[in-house]
Amino acid sequence: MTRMTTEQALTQALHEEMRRDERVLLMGEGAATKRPALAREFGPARVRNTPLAEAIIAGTAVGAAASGLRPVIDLLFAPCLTYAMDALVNSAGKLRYLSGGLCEFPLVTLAMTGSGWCVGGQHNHNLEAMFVHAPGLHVLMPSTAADSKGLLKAAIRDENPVLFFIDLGLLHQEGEVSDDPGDIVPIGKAAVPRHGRDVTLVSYAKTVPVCLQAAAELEQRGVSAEVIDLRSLKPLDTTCVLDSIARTGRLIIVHEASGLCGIAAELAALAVTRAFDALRAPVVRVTGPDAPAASSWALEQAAVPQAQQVVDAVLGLGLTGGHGGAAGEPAWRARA
Amino acid sequence: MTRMTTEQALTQALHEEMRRDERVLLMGEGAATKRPALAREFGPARVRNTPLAEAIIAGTAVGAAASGLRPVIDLLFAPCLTYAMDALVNSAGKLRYLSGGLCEFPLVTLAMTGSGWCVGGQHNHNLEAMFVHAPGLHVLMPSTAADSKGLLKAAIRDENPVLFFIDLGLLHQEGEVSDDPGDIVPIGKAAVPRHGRDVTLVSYAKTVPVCLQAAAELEQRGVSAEVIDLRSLKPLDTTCVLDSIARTGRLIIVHEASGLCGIAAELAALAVTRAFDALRAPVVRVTGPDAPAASSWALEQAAVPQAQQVVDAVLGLGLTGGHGGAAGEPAWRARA
Amino acid sequence: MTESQTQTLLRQFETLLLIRACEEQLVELNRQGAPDTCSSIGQEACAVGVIDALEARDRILTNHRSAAHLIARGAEPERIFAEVLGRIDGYCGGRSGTLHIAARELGIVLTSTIVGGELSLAPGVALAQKMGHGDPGAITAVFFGDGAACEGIFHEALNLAALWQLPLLFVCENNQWQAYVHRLETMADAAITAWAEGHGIATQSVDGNDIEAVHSAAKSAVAAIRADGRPQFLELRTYRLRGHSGQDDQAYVNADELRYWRSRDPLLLLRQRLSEAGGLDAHTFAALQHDAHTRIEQAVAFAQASPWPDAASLTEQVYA
Amino acid sequence: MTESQTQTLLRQFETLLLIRACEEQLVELNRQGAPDTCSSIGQEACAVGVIDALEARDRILTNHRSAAHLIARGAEPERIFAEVLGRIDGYCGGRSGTLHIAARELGIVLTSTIVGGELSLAPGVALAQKMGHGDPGAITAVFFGDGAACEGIFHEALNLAALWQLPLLFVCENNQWQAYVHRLETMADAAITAWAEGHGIATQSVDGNDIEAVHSAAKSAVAAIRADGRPQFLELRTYRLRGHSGQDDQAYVNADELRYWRSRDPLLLLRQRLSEAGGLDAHTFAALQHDAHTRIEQAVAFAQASPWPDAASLTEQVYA
Ligand SMILES: Cc1ncc(C[n+]2csc(CCOP(=O)(O)OP(=O)(O)O)c2C)c(N)n1
Ligand SMILES: Cc1ncc(C[n+]2csc(CCOP(=O)(O)OP(=O)(O)O)c2C)c(N)n1
Ligand SMILES: [Mg+2]
Ligand SMILES: [Mg+2]
Repeated sequence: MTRMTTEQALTQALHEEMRRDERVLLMGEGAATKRPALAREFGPARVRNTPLAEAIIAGTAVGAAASGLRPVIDLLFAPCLTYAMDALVNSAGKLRYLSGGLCEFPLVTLAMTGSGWCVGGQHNHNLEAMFVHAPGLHVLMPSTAADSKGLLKAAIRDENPVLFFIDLGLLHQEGEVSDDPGDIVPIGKAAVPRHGRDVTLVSYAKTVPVCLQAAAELEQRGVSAEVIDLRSLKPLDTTCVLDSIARTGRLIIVHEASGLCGIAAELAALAVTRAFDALRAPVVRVTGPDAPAASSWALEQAAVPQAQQVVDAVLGLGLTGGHGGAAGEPAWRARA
Repeated sequence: MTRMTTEQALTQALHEEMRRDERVLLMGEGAATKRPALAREFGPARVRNTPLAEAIIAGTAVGAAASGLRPVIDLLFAPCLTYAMDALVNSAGKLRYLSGGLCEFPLVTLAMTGSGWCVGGQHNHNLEAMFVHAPGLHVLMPSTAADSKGLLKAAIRDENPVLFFIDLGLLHQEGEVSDDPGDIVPIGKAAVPRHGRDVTLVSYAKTVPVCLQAAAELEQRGVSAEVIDLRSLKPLDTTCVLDSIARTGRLIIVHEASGLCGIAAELAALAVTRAFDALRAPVVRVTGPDAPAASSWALEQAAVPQAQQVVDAVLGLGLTGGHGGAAGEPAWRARA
Repeated sequence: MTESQTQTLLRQFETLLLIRACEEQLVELNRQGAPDTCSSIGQEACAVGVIDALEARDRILTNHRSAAHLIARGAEPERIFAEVLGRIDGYCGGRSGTLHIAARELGIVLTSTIVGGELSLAPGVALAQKMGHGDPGAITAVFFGDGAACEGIFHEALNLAALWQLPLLFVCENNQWQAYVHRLETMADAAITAWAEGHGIATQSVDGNDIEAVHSAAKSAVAAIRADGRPQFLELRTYRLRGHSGQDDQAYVNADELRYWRSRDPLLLLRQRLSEAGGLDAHTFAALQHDAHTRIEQAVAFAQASPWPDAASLTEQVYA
Repeated sequence: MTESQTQTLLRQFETLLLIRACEEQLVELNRQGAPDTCSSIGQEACAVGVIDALEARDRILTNHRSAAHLIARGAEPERIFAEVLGRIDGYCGGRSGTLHIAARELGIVLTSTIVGGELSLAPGVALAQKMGHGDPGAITAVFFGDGAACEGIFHEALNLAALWQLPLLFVCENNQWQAYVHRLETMADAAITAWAEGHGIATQSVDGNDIEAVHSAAKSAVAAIRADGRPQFLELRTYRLRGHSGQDDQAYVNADELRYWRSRDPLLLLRQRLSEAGGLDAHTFAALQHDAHTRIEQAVAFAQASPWPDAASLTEQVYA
């Protein structure tokens, strides 16, 4: 194990997979400039700076993936994916199915998003749910350096098109990361960084540490919270979540993205369609608002779920009898 | 009232609004060719055929909307919206907020989608939930000719950017439509085409008639089903849905789009977060699969919710004691 | 004309007849209730002229108006009809229907019906070839319309292909129409080649209804790509003789323009050429046409007998 | 040089100094922890030369690298700094931050930081003008980078503007860099004007570091648009003297290239020009520079004293 940042872990994953499989190539605006060690080792044919043209980067990756290569593309920021939607949604997501299974699209699309840098709504938009809603794609969004490495490696080895979202706020956080090039983190398996009995907190990316902090505080107040880190948003590890709900009877979903038709909606739906009898309290969504990300630090922080809100939401379920109703959700959340 | 198809009702709405307000203009690939009466009356400056370039059609509409015009754009098919996502999601949806409220974007985007024509997944993709998830946009998808006219008129008068989805399968269905140019259907209000006591069926577009048919069959079996036609997916009429759940205690959501992070997920979440105590049974989603739309008639029909499935889902709640568990959902639906 | 030239043209003429018969039958089936199709009637010489200049190792991408490309590449009409009718024996098991038919066994590797989608995918196919995947020396040809040239992805694809020196043949079938909009409502007359030339790509613009002109332009473009690995651009000026799709009555089309292009029907032109060269008498013509129609009738019968896909397969092959 | 020319240049020089002081202060604030900004250091002459050729009735769209455009148009540095620092007195109440600042009161009507976003929006602004909204005879100017010219939307915007004869001035600040990629890694050298010319749009390419050249090209382009209502295209060849944003150390930049362009710093060039014409002695220069810095210090103090937006306003103004 080596201690490194998420950014370093991702680069290491690319390094190892490009060594292992010469069909892997990396393309993007600045892909070669920003990862010079990769560019040196694998040369300009496999590590390509591209023109600033997301649609053709993505389309080219899809065409190449169907033709023997295994591209990884870096589209920089999640809102830039709007330029690449045809290639990702209509081609990568659909043409395997529509052709009757004639081709596969082993490709990975990297994009950063999330608060912490005050970049505002055109560089920070947690729109991962759009790709969960679209068919044919896998969607990953890890919370630790280790998972970032292990999941990126798994994504590169996967035969499906994978959207890999990198939380900007976690990019420079450090963690212990496996040195074994053979280690991967399987796609579709959630992690349970904390076990508990009374309530299930489900989250991913930046808000996983928020949930862990909330769980620690809740412990002080006699509440035992389980924390699930989804890591993979599609496929979703519904078994893990349902098992936990079966034990705790209470579900709170926490994420930075809007809850409206988001992952929180999906998990709340999962609970009420498939674990109805186990539920002992209303499900609560603690999510970002139905608003673009404002740049101002003050507003950015107000938009991101904080540990105290999670604690309040849990206590609002009446677990220690202290709170009632929709406590823990600020007023604007009531509408979502 | 006059009997006409949805297609005719939409054209009539355009006609009336363009007469009422000379700032309204219509642009799109074939907009003038396909609506020759409009082109004749309002001339080539206000009814514009465009190059085949959705991104600039949408961007131009956004720029024009911020500058005194009220554009309606016809982007033909919902999957073509993938080319226009930057203009719609990043510009129309965000720039009002990010500029601190300096501008408004009164514009309407028309797009057709839905099964019935065997066109397959690149012309038929019910991706309306993506725009519900994105901030700053309104999303409409009516089920009748009357609502199509009334809502399109309301959308043209609205100061927000509106996505207006037209269900291909309803395009040539007829209904009674108001002749009064002053009549509109307010955005954000659901309709309740059938009242009932035992279960709430919530739907929109093509599956509203499916639910009405199911409700009629259920009545034969002694079950009283309420049918809600959302019409407006954003803003959602949560009051209407919650009121109904408070009375029936049972919720089934039916739509053709995938349920995963879809409208069905949002409504199930609404129920379990805000009507938990009223719920007397699991919520059920009867939706399209997590798959592209196949072209073959056989597969297209298999993907679209049918009345019998809705009936089975209701009976599966144990309302008449006949069924148990997840009846009414075919095997592939279990995963959604 | 040499004997071998006549033989080549005769063979090509047979293919044109087969495509025409196929398209006419698809229109007729649609009239009877089968799904809508976009016919390439009037554009057959583009498909045959270009595809005859390619080799089996080459790869092809096409779009919604693909029947001519498929048949020119040797696709079985049986499986095309089965696909359009949504049956299990179609090239894509009925999943595609008419709009996105791919036939990898024929090297028609990807088809997108999002206008411009084929242009987004093509550089990647050529990149894989350049990087050693597929047969050595192989190239990629992408067919698209004048409408697709208005999409921004056209510009992006041209730039990338030129910059990365991809073995890619751009084939624009400029049929003067973009669904219900005339091309000249969307661009200047010589715009398409001007745009391609702005990217420094070698460009030819030829009469797309003259199969010899198409074929020779395509051959020289293909040879150039094989020689220097750089992209080439071909504009084929042709005409969509029928409506955009299905039963579109072309009410919006200028009658003189239509009359002019009808007189330049590529089948008519090639038939005249062959007749003048003594390679095709009326009797042979009638026989060839009869063969084409017979083949298409068999294809329809095959397709109509083909089973529907099983509803239980609905969610198969979404994921790998 | 006439006295009035000298006066014009002197006034422009003051603006260049103010922009430079502003940008340097933004870099310094970022070093101390304030949000990242994309500085226009090295490109100031483009902004001032073009915007001085516009009138108050005209409309402007810009992008992520907007401070120079804002100041050239008369924006208050106080409100720029407040915006970058996320404060309530910023042009957008802190919502935008540095990346999407619009200032409608100045005619800077829309700003998109999605590269190419400004190009997608500009034709609509010009269309509204053409259709009688806004002041008669007004035109629209859109600023964008060489990177934006690689996006497909560039092609779509050029085509629409040419086809619909929109009163739109395209201003490409070709600063040789697209974030961390050199322009020549993405296109041929003369590509940008070639692309614009492919659309039949009248094009000028001038030295963007020579404010007189920029100004006179812009004036003639603006006059042409007002005369015939058709779009014009201006390529300004310039250089991004600092990194892409914030503390980017430019380690990837060729040292000779950087040295060359530093010697062509637009402030240096204009200072020399004015000195030679006898319009600027060392004393005056020092005084002007002092004024600029004082103004910027005041602006920073103002911004830092400005309150944070209220968290309760978080979801206001999402919908109209
Ligand atoms: C992005 C997109 N916009 C619109 C459509 C609907 N559509 C299908 S074909 C077509 C016309 C395309 O014109 P062109 O590219 O010239 O090809 P042609 O049909 O003439 O062969 C249109 C508008 C689509 N499929 N994709
Ligand atoms: C569509 C899109 N892709 C990527 C980015 C990230 N990004 C911001 S500025 C920039 C470089 C833009 O280059 P250019 O257009 O030449 O403008 P310059 O920064 O040189 O002024 C990039 C890649 C973005 N904002 N939008
Ligand atoms: Mg065409
Ligand atoms: Mg640049």
